[in-house]
Amino acid sequence: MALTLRDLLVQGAQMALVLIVAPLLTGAVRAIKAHLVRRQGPSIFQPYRDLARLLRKEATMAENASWLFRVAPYLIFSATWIAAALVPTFAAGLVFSWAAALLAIVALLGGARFFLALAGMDVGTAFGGIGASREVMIAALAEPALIMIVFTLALIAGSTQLSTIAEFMQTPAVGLRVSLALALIALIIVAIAENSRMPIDNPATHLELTMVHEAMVLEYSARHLALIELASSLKLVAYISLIACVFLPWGIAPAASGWWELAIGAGAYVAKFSVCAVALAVFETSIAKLRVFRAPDFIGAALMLGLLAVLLRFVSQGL
Amino acid sequence: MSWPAPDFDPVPVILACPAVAAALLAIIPSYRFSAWLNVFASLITLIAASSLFTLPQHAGDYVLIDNLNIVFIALNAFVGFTTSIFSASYIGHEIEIGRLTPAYLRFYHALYQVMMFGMNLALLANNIGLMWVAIELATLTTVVMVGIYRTHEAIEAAWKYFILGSVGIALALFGTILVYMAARPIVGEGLDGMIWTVLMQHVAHFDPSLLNVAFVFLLLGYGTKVGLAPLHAWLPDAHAEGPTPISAVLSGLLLNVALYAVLRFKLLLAANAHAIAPGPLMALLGLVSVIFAAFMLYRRRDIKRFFAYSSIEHMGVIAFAFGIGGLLANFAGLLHMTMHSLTKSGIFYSVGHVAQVKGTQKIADIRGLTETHPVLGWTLVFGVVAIAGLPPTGVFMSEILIVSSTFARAPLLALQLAFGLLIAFGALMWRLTGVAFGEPTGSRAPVKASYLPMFAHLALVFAAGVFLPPVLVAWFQMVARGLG
Amino acid sequence: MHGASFDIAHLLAGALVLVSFMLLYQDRLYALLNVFALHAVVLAASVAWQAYVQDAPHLYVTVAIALVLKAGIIPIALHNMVRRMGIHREIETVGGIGATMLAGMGLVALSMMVMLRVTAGADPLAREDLAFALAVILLGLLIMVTRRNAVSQIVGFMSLENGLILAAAGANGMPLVVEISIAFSVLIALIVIGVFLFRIRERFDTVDVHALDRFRGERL
Amino acid sequence: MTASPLLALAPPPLAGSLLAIAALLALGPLAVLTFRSRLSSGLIYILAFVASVTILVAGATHLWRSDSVESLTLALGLPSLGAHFRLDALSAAFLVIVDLGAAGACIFAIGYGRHETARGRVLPFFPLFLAAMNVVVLAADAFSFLMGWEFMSLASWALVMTHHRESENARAGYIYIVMASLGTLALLFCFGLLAGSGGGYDFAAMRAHSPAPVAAASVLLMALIGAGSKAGLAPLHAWLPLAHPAAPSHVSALMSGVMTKVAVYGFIRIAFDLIGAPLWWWGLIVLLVGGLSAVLGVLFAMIQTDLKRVLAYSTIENIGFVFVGLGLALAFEANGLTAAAALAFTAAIFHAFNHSLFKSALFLGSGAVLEATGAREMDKLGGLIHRMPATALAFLMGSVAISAVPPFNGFASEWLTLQAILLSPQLHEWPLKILVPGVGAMLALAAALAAACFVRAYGVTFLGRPRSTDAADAKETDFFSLSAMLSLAVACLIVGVLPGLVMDAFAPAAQLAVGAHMPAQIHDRWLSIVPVAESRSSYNGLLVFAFALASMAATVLAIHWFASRSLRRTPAWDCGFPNPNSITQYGAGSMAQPVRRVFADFVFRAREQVDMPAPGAFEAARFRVDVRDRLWDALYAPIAGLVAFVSDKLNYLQFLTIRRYLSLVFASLIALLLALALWP
Repeated sequence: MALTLRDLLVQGAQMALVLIVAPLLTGAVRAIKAHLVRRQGPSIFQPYRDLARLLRKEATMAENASWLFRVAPYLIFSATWIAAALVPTFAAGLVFSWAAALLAIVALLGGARFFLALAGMDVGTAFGGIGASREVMIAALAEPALIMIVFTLALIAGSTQLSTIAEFMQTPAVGLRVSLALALIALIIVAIAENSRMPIDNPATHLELTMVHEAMVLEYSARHLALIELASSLKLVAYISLIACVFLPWGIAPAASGWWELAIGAGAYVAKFSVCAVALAVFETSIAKLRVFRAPDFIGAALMLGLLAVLLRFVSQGL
Repeated sequence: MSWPAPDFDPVPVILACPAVAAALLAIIPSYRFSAWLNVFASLITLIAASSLFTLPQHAGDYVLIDNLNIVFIALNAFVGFTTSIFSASYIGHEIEIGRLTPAYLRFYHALYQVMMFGMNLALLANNIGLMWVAIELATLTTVVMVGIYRTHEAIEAAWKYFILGSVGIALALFGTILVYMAARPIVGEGLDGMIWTVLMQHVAHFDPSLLNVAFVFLLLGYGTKVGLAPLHAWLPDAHAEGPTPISAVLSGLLLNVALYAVLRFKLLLAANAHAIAPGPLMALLGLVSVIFAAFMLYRRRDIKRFFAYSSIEHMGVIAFAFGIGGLLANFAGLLHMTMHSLTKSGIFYSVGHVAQVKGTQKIADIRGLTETHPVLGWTLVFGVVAIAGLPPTGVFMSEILIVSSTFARAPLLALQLAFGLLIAFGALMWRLTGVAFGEPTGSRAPVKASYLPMFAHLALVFAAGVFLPPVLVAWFQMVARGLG
Repeated sequence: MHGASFDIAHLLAGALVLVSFMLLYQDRLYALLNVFALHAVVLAASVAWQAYVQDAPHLYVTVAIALVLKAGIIPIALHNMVRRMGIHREIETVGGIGATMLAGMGLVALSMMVMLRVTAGADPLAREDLAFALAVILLGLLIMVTRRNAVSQIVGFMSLENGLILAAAGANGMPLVVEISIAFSVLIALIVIGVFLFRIRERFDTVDVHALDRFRGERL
Repeated sequence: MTASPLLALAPPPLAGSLLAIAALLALGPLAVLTFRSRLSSGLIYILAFVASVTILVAGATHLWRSDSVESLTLALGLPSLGAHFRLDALSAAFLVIVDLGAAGACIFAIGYGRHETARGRVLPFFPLFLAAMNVVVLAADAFSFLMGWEFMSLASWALVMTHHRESENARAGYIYIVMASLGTLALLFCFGLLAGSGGGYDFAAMRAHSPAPVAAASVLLMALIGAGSKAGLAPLHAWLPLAHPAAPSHVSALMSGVMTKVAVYGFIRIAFDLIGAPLWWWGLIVLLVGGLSAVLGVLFAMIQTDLKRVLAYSTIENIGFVFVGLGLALAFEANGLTAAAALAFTAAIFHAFNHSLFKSALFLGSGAVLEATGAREMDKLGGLIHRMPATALAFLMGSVAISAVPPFNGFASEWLTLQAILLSPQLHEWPLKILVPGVGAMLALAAALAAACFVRAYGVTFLGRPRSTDAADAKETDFFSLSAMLSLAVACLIVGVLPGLVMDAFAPAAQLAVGAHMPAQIHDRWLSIVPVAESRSSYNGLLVFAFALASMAATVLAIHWFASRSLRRTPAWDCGFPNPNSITQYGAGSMAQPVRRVFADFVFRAREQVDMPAPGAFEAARFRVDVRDRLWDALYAPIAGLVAFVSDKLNYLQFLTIRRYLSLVFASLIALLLALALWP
């Protein structure tokens, strides 16, 4: 595979795209949620304004914060960004997709979380610890579930390369499969859990004892907070892209396709994106938050579903 | 060895030297001088014994020299010599602290030489009656020496030893008579019926049933001396209550001598096609001893009694190996016997000094030895590690050989043996942990120990674990082949 | 060996077994000692007969030892001891006299079974003799094991030893018989002396009455 | 490959290694003689370092040149057998693993060892321990192998007993040595079976003769018990979390990072090399045990409060990973899927290599912390990132690597293991089909929990505020210790970035073990690793690293150009209620609480007890957690109880009267006579 200008452009566009749409997604979901509860919410562009405001501000940092506390936002942001950039959004055959198959994307997100949790513990406050301990507990269940989903996909498509999977998903060879359905449900649960959405966590709350993600980032301010907020938006984008790419693969431009197909892909992506945003908002408004220690049951269900999906695949492939 | 003239016959020296020394020592009242004389006599015996290797095999009416007993005699003389050195310093210390008075010790060295004489005689004897007499002589001498402290416990131990030993004596004698009875119709009346080499020639025609009964009695009779369970009862107390040099000699030598007797009769029986196979019986007793002693080790509170049980275990291993038989197992059994003698007497040397410096034999009262007395402590650690069968020691080698050679033939037996060894290992290391490590207790006074015997023994054990000289290997293999 | 001598030897050996049973039956110390003296006498007779039959005069030494020491000195000494040390006159048994008698029967049967398997080709005298000797030895051990008094245990050991002497004397031409019997006599003497010396009143196990309550060895 | 002239000059690797081993052995006595001198420590460690590097170079040379097998027989050890030594690709690979860790530990110890209070208890045994491990790897006959193996246990036992005054350590040493002995006996039986009745105890003879199926299965089980107990496989792991932390830290690093690899080597040597063709269900057993170890190990690591014990339990997890790889390799090999077997095998050995790097780094880091603060309890630590920045950095890199975060090496090998699992639908046997996904889930769970575990370990130890004055006054450790830790940490990164190189280096070992090796990775584009085919999966650590660096740089630049650069230090916000007391932080126990709760009943049987005083009462509320190890309760405690019971019962036999003893003799006599009488 030679590097062509087109491939590089597509990859670059993808990187830029995810970065740009990330706050939009957050804003959109908030706006739709506000609308659903008959509230006049902020504009869907509010997150951009927030980010700009945060970036302008002077950063404050706890006196005993270490270098890790300062470095972590950059690490978290770049890891998440890479991960999001490697999930095909509008075009398959991303030039660097072979650098990191799906498992690596999962791991990159895991790495981001690793540093986020560490950053939460750095200042030495009770809240940071609460957030970190709960985050790692949730992740410890969500990540294996995600890996099980990856297994399912990999077994169906014969690859852990997302581009390959996406292309395969568009072929009739896929058919309707129970394991795919199970994997989809599991993936949605994982996505909810990993992005600290309802019912695991409430992204809008600072109600102290129930928060997870917000508790970890409590000490961050200004540009650091901006990076972390952006990173979590990116993560949501990555998950939605993942769901879209695997389960709604239609319209994704195949590798080495023309500009026209790319445009179709972009259009399809926007459509899928919107659908997902609406769905997420509807889901979140229609559900109550779980107690923290009920969350493992919820995520555990995803793990079980994922395992079941893999088992079905393992068994049926031998037939 | 080149220095002895070819026509020099060491046998009379081996026998006469201890006897003469015993007589001399009996009339010398000075303790110090007699200790040195004792060492000297043992050295002469050792030199004479080591020149045996140059001698051709020969068998007379009373004396036999073959490959088998040379090994035993050499080992006997060596450990007898090193123990005499140890004994000099040990007893010296006991007199210093007044635990023993010269009056008690009046005949100690004479008895020591009598015992050596008895053992050498038993090993050299070609006459099974003579062998019996010699072993009894050695046993009775040790009975007296076990009781030398004249404490209540010591006397009780000696008494127990005496009574159980006497019954053993009786059983062994009956077995000897039975062998003679079996031989009489074939080899005729008189001395011939008791000469081992003659018996060996004709044993194929002996009445097998009679031989069977004889072996049962001999096995139990001499087995009592070997300390095989369930005939072992005298052994732990005798080791624990007697002076430590005697414990060392008991474990290192007397048990071997008794085992030697059992071996001789095993050979006899094995040569008769119709008699029961003696091997399985020995292996059975050996196995029972290993497992029994292994469990017994856990509840011991007296350090010398503890190692006495370990001796039971190892005698069990050796009996097991010889019982299994075959070139490899016999070789391993011989090796194990040698290694056990060296290691166990080495351990007793250090335990003796430990008990002296700490003023107690209670395991619970001896702690952190490597801290308070590093040299003594680490020597003990090395000894226990060796006796537990860890590398790089000869015991490791022989145990591996025994287990693996058994395994090739009787896997289940090997498993049981390994089980026993593991249980014993657990006990040994547990006690070692307590004694050698942990917060130190007791006296930190420097110890006037004679390290030489310990170091010599343990160095040999170590060297054997790494490299066995081909000469020795060849010799052992020759013996092992002879043991069938 | 002709029929009559064989029968007499047989008779005497059988008598020894019978006396062993009598030893087993006793429940009084003095009676036990008396019966033991009888045991030694029967042994002496048996050995004397062997000496005569085998034409082995050295065996008369053994006879003499048996008569003088075992039938005379030792029982008398033990009598004295019992009286002087105030030992209970009754013999404590394990499992009762009846049971031990039964066990004794079993032992005799066992020794017969073991010895009669010896091929008929072997010397019949030796064979029968050995069977009886084995029975005596086993009965002696049984006495040692089932009697609690030191004195009766000594008696058991001595009767065991008598069985050995019987076997040794019956073994034609066996060397060292006399030496062995002397050695054993010394052994027994040592045991008796030991009992005196260590004031063993009741059992072999405790060498001093004052020590009954003290811990022994391991027991803490 | 072209051998450079320098390499050509070197002595043959095997002979060179043996000489170096001999030198190490000689260092033991030397240390005994000199340990009182202040210079001794440095000298011994430097010499040990030189010897380790020599062996390392020898192993690497062998691998690099793809040398043919070298053999050597010395007239030592068992007389009829001699001591056989052999250097093949497998040994060479493990020589590299062993001596890389050893070299790191030696450098660390040059500094660390200066503070050792009981030099005389460490110095003599340390080189012996190194020598023994190398002997095991090079041994080519059962006796030398077992001798090295047991000597390795012995030497490490002595090291565990260094600080013997603490009763915990003594207990740890005891359990360790007994378990080690059990393992050795199991291996002895294993070799006994392999040797067969012919009794060929050199490996060549064992290879030549393949055992019958039942015997072969027993061999495998015995090897699993023998090597597994040393490696720390559940349920034979009980000794490991006790013993590894008890030793001085550089020794802990060796035991955890290196000695467990020697155990892995032992298993590989037996199960892949000596035993012959595997059966499919062997893989099943190994997989199950491996998966179980991975999950249990990390779960217990998660709830430990002692830093070194966390690391020790985490070793169990990683060994589980390695064994899953090996189990897969066995299963693939039995199914004739050699390429897949090679993948799984490479994954296993690669993970073993990686684990030796990061676990050594982590244990050394914990040693530095222990040295600086005197505490292993995480609840006495905290905030060390300020006081010991370099140690903190090294430990962070190690934690990241062990948590399988790309681009570090832990991720590469775990990724490879998961790839191997993805190939397993090709297996034919149903039980495997059903089990493998389950094991995959276990691995995934273990990996995720490992990340959680190290967030906790690092966060509590290095971040936050100090929980004790010792932690507050800690000093950065010395130059040698730092360089050892940092080199290992950097090695983790390099290997993670260039995994292909290492995998290629291990290819000959895979060829030897499973008869195939992975396609050479070195030729792949931009040094990515492609286990099967690019369309299937690939990973490029270099690119991920470059990406991460580039995007981070871009972000930093962008932020600094466009955003405010000012920074103000203020008190912590903490939702407006900051509490200066450092115990208000989350500690080791509280960090573990969520996970503990999730797995409370199932694994830990954790009982939480809260004593809340009545309103108005003045006593403090109490919270107590009681965690039990079910395996210990189910397996070890009963055995210990049984031994105690039997010894108690038998002990009556020590106090019988003479009459009763005589009865024993009498009974034996009667029994034997009866047997004779009834003999047909």
